[in-house]
Amino acid sequence: MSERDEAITRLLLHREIEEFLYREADLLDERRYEEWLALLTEDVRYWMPMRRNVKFGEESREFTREKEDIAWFDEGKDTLTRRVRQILTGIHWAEEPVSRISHLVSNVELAEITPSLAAPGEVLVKCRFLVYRNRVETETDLLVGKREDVLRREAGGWRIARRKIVLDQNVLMTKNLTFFF
Amino acid sequence: MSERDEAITRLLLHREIEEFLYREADLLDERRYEEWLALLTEDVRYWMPMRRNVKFGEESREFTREKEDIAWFDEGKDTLTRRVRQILTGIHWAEEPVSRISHLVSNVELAEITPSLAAPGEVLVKCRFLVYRNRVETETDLLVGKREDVLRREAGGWRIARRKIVLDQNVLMTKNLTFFF
Amino acid sequence: MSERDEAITRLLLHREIEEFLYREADLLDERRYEEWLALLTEDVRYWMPMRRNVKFGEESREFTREKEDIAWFDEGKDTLTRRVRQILTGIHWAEEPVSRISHLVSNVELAEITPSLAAPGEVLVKCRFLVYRNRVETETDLLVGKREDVLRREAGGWRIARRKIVLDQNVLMTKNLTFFF
Amino acid sequence: MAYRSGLIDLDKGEISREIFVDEAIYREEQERLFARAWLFVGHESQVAKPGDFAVSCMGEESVILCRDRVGQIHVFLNSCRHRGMKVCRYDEGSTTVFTCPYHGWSYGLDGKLVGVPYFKEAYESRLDRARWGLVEVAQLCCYKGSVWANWDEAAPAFLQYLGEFRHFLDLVLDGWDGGEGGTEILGGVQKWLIPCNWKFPAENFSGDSYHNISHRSVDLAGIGPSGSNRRDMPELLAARKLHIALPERGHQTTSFLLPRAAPVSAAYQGSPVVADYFQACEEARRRRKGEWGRMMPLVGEIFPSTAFLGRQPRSIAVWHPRGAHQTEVWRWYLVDREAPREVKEYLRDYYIRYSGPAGMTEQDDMENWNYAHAASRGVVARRHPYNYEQAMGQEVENYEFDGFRVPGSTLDITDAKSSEHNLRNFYRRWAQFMEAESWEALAPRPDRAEAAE
Amino acid sequence: MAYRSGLIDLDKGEISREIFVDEAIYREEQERLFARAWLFVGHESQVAKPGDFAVSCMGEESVILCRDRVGQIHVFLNSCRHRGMKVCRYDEGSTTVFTCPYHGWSYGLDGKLVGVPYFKEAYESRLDRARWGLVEVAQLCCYKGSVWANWDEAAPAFLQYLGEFRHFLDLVLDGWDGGEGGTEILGGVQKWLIPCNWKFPAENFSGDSYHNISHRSVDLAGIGPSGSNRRDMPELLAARKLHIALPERGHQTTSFLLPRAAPVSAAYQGSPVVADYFQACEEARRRRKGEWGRMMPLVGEIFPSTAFLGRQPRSIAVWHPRGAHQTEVWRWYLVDREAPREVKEYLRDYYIRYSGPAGMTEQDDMENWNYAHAASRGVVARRHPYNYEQAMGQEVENYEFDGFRVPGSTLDITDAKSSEHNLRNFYRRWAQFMEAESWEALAPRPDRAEAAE
Amino acid sequence: MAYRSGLIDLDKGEISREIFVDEAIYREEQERLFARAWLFVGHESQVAKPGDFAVSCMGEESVILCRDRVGQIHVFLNSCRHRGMKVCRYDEGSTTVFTCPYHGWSYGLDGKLVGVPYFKEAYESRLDRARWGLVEVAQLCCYKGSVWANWDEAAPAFLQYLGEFRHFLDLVLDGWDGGEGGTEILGGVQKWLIPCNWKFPAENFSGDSYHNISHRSVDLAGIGPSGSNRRDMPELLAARKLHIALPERGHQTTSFLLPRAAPVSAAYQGSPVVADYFQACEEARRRRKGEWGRMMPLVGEIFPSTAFLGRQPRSIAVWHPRGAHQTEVWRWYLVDREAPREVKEYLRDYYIRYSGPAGMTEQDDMENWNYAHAASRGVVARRHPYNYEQAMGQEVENYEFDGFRVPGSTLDITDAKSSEHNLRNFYRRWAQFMEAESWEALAPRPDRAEAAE
Ligand code: FES
Ligand code: FES
Ligand code: FES
Ligand SMILES: [Fe+3]
Ligand SMILES: [Fe+3]
Ligand SMILES: [Fe+3]
Repeated sequence: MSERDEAITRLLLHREIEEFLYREADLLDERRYEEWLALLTEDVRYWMPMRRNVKFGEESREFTREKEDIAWFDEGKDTLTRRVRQILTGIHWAEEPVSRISHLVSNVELAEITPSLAAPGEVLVKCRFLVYRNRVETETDLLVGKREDVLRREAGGWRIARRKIVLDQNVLMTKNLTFFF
Repeated sequence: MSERDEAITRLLLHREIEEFLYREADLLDERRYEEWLALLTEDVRYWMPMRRNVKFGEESREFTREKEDIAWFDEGKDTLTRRVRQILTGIHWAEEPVSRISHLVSNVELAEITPSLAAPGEVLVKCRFLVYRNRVETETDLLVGKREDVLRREAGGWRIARRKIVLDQNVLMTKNLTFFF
Repeated sequence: MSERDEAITRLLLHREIEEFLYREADLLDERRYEEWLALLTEDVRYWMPMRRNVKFGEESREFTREKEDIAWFDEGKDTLTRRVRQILTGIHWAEEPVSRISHLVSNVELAEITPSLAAPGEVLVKCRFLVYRNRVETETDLLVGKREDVLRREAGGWRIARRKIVLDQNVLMTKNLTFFF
Repeated sequence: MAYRSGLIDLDKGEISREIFVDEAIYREEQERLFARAWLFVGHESQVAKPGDFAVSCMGEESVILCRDRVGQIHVFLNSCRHRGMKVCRYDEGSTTVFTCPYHGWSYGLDGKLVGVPYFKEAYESRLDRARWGLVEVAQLCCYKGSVWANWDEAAPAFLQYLGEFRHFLDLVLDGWDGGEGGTEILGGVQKWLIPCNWKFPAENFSGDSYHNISHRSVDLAGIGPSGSNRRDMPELLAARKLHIALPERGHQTTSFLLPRAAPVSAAYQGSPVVADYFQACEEARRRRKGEWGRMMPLVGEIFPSTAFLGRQPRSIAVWHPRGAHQTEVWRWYLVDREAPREVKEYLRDYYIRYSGPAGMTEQDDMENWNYAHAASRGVVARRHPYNYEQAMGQEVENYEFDGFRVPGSTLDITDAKSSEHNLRNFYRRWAQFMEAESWEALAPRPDRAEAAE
Repeated sequence: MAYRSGLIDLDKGEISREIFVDEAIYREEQERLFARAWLFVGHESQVAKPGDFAVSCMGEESVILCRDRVGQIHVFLNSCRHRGMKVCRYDEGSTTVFTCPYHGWSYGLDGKLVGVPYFKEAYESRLDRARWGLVEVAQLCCYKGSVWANWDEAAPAFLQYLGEFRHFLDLVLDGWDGGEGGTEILGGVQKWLIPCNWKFPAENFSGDSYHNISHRSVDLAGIGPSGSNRRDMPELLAARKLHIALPERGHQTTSFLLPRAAPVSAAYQGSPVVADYFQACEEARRRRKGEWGRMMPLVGEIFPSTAFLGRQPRSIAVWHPRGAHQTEVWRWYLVDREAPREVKEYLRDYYIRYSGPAGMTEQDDMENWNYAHAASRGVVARRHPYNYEQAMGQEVENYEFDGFRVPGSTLDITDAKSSEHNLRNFYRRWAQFMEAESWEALAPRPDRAEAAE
Repeated sequence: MAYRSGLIDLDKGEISREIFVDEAIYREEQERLFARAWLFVGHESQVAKPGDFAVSCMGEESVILCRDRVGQIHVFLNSCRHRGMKVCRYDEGSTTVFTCPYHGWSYGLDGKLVGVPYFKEAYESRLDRARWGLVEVAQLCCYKGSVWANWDEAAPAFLQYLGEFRHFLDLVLDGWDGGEGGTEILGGVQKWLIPCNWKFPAENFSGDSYHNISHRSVDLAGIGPSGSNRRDMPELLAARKLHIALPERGHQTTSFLLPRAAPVSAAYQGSPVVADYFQACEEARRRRKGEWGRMMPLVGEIFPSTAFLGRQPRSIAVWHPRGAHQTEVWRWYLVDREAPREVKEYLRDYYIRYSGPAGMTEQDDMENWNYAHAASRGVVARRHPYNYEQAMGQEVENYEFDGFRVPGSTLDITDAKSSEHNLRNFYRRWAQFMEAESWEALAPRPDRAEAAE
């Protein structure tokens, strides 16, 4: 395969992944939660650690540890499904009336493609996110950070197998996290 | 046409549209309003409905109706042209001194291509926007939401035939809307 | 070269540049400053002018002049290197504890390619940036604006030869600029 | 007490900046003005059917406007009596009961506390539910579709509060053809924030006939109903332009008074249908309304915080205080209920491009209010009062023109071009409210006389 | 003084909204409550080794919790004595000295001022370093791993301050099997902001047994440890549900009291390992703790701002005031130190989905606190007190059940379903703190008696 | 009154944190300091030609600096007399008149109200335009290019206010070669916000010779003009480092005093052109200025809010109060007008990397001011005063070195390394301003004597 052809293949994959992430954002922003759940693998891990202020050189202490320490989120599909179910009851007060949310996904990069670009089975995707939430009258939240997603190709197409959310906050400046990143 | 070729065609169109939207943003942010007007079809519709807080399940009441109810914007080319003319008088105090504005356009997706990818005449494009405005000393506005544009291919290239702006706000937290989305 | 082939070449270059900028953002957000420095040419110019509120029609007075007037930044590689060195001392209090920063780069456009698309040696790239900084407990800054980068192809790949940063602020609403754009 | 007499000196025509920027005075205003005066709450058509509700505001506070099972309209404080939770967080809708999401107390559409979880078990049925219903306004008045409310039972009834200003409100609420309350509102209430004290827009709509320069850019751009300039009304050339104020009430308007034999305007040439419609209405109105058919209210303010535009864009705006330095505006747009669809659309388009945050006219007003307020906050600025001398002392009682006797105190600005008569009237009343301990002292003399009889 | 008696009327069961929204009262609270009461600061395991430190808060202020060279624990105001610089800006770490980044004064782990640049040259060695060490709390108490501090040396010792409430804290800090202080905390302290006055969560955790509707959605979604509903504890069906409050102390809890012969629960069927573990602990606890093994604290509040959940998710929360209208919550999560890894993981997962800003249960609490507070700020709303009548006067002293005599004042809500007994107890104490000039007047009568002996 | 004596105790060398964080004291400062003291407004070169204007600030308020038709410089409050609108919203420009965008009143460059729409019609020509011009400062002084203003006509003239401190200002405004006012400013005034009380930077620039640790990182990075460390001035090794303060004036500086026979420095080895230039200037200055040529002001503060750096980066900074907890800094950079382009560029580059929000040196200062302020706001923190004991009582009057008699009160820190003499001087004056009802009580004794003659 010529170098150019490979570059094109890479390009097509990049676009495919980008499109997947944008459509996912649409589902969330359009409150189509069940369709969103369908994009998650059965063994999905959805993890958002907490962050500490640490001394220069002690970066290892910055994040709470996965499956060890407390986190903002550390979930599997079951809990995520229950979260969706809760919103869909229509009496989840924290989302009544529902929030107006926009997910801006940018800096999308394919960090790792396995087993190969030719036959990509899993892709590690890095991006930045900006989640804007506005509720009721003037209640407003702005959440910005990085995301690391592992997408897996399954029968139906790409699925989210893992999502690590790195929010650029220490004290969480939002009263609750009743939405997804 | 092979699947790959079609994918490439799709890719090229996507890039073409993205480029169009970015250049449009440049025109607005560089205050080249007349050039911007030239990007609008004669029959352009520029609509920004207002949003209500409604009960779960009553989403149909969320937006004010086009051509029926009051909206933030519901315009044709004539009014848009007058708005530009007003700014260009140099005595439109609300823009004197002019605002410092950046349009961040992200999550660009082609939702619909007609009549065909091979010969695209109109494209329905969805995206997210973040408009940052800063004026005078420290006056600052942040407006985030979704946009749905219908682009039409005309002699001179792509033109905006319709723009629907969905701002994620209820009470508008900006004293005035003297700029374009 | 067929029109389509050329379009594809353009596309590949665009992607290549975009990828470069995203990876650069990763280096900054991951505090890999030395690697970041390696992306700058020896003769790099890093310039961020100040902005004034001026009367309509007097746009020429809006920006402070390069190499003439005072600016927020007007640097070469030597100073940028010293800035990095300062952060790496671990006692640069303004960055102790280090800031949590995300660079969102959007609206990436190739404004100029020289000498030719076929053999690009230098590319003028325009984009929008959103820099989000969060420190200590709740200290938060949001900086939005435009960037004009000149990227030059060197042995090791693309390098930043010039960066002009246009921040959409007049009175700087951030106590210090201890990070890079 | 932060407010003190002397801040308002109407003999000299000077008013201290303190009343706009001082936070203690602002807090006093909440008690003395907004908790005692009549406030516009909304329009009956927002709650057309039993069970319909729409959230509104009175001063800083959220209220529920709703129609109960028997069709009666109510206005309640939007706060649960148990622990204060905002019981209704939707802008509008329809319901049979307001159930509080915190502990589940529920209130009927008439405000009664109808549901209390564990009423028997936990309260042993001893909670006096009659005492713990939603807080209802002391007085409510529905007038030609408009809904008004007041927290003070000692206040005079709404129509008495209006006095002769009622005629002007009629001209806003009746159809263009003079038909009794022939108006309806267009869907959607505009709500937005302005960084200035609420009295800047209030005085502006009381009849600031002086800020033409503010709107020069839109006049140049031209957005008038006939597509030419901002507003064009040829027929008014022969009319008198008046500042009409009701002393001791604080209501005032800028209106045109036509001569008996006024030509009927030929406006809206942009659209024949619209032109014909207004022409027909014009004639009908004059017939129906007789003398008052000659009166054309341009703009006006019903004390303290309700403003109207009487012509196009016909609308009602309320200035909700949001701290001394911020105001939340709500605006409702009116059209003739019976007007042809094309007319409604035509007007709607005009309203949108004229008014509100995206309105090419008001954008510049808000810019001025914003920075006039901001530049008045400093210690040195506060030493220098604003000037309200314009045409001082030129007003007359019983102004008459071509056989029409105008109520209240009038200043003819046809030749004077402008005056601050209305603004002085507004602040005179404002000062009375700030000084009066109760409505005893506030009731206008004529009314007191009336009462005495 | 902004606070005045009458705002709290417990005979009528009414409390003014002022105490939640008034900013002057808020400022008084900082002096009268947070600078005089015992506050939870952290857990010994956060500073396990000499030199370890963790930053915490007392009221509005940042403090340093650290362990000095000889292993003693200290709590210092996190502010340099020279010019106030925050000497420690890291959340945690290990050090030998705290060096101020402004001018370099450095303080030992015992707070002593050990380093002063140019001490000889510029101060001629005359600066009395002993007087200028870090400000240390007046009293400190480490109890079963938990660390408490108090700025007022006149306050009673922590255990005396707790009184008989100590038994409930024991049930939180001991292992599930009753082992003395057998708990440890999971890594990571949750910190987040809520837009409401700190007393909303404080009263909620004092034993608001009434807000079921708040959590109906999560009950429907089902996140209980056995995967069914939010919390499930079959064994409690036979138990008495009690509101237990210590008058004159302000501590209170909602707890279950099991009958002597209570079946041991068969919970956590989701995971055999976990189920077995708790079954075993259950039995051990009853053996070890005897009568108190029958007590199951669900939730409780140690006056004024420390709350705990006694079962799952077992945790301690502190409500830090951040202005009258905002609260910063810090929460620590507890598990049995000796529990098998699988149990810890199981609980951790449950804690995360239940509690905190992402907790499916607390999300709705915070929504209610937010808008209950917001809707209580206006001038009209403030005229209408909150209602705390629920089951008023139904409490008894010396409540006894199946041979167990409960301390303090108890209200059995097994049949009553709910009461506001605990809340009244909380605000009664709150009022005492606001009124008392010193601890003289605050010391509970029993303690004074004691002291007299 | 919020301020009370006792907050400043200079015998003990202690100052209460209240004066930095209390909002009522802050409001008093606006009246007592900023409305009575001399403030730096800008540089004549910003308004070189008639009609030129530049917006500036005095305290919290915006002012217009402009040059009228006859070339005279004025400073006006940037607020329309009619309704307060900010008449000039551009940072700089050139005009013949300032026209208010709200109602169109226009003011000449001399502040006179020259245009009033409908003056004849609406005001019947009765508005006393002479009384309603722009509010002009009570006193103005242009000194060697710098422009100063004062709102209080009772204040002494600027040079008298400066007293002998004038010599130090000269050294900043004259050319490096001693040429009278030989400086010009580089284009662009830096403006940025810092989250701290304005007195943190004010005391820092009064001569905080103690915060070396703050800048250790930049010293390591090395940004000095010779590329080595932050600032390097070999010739100063032989000099005396002095804290010089003018009692009763509140001005102070950290300066170097060279011996009579000081070697001329060999700095700026990085660039021959620059090195030669300074060498030449050095010699010229000593010739021209004689004894004063030996004085090298490093940093200084002219009471209350104007600071200067006397060497490189040569600049003037003003600390504008923006509430008790925020400061807006404005900074102008100076170079010799006659210097070769290469020298100007060289200095400019150095200034940019040294100063301001992107300045590698000041970044750390601002971090410290930010968190020193933040950590001083709590109720407990406020109980503990800051310490200003450093080298207390070591100052002398009439300090002399190698035949040069230094004015005011001096503390030689060459050996002491550091002192807080200047800071005490600053706060002593600050307290006088807060206490004095008028300039009567504020005029320094020497001046009063003078006046008496
Ligand atoms: S707050 Fe409404 S029921 Fe408790
Ligand atoms: S502030 Fe800590 S040493 Fe000065
Ligand atoms: S405010 Fe300036 S003219 Fe009215
Ligand atoms: Fe207007
Ligand atoms: Fe709860
Ligand atoms: Fe410094």
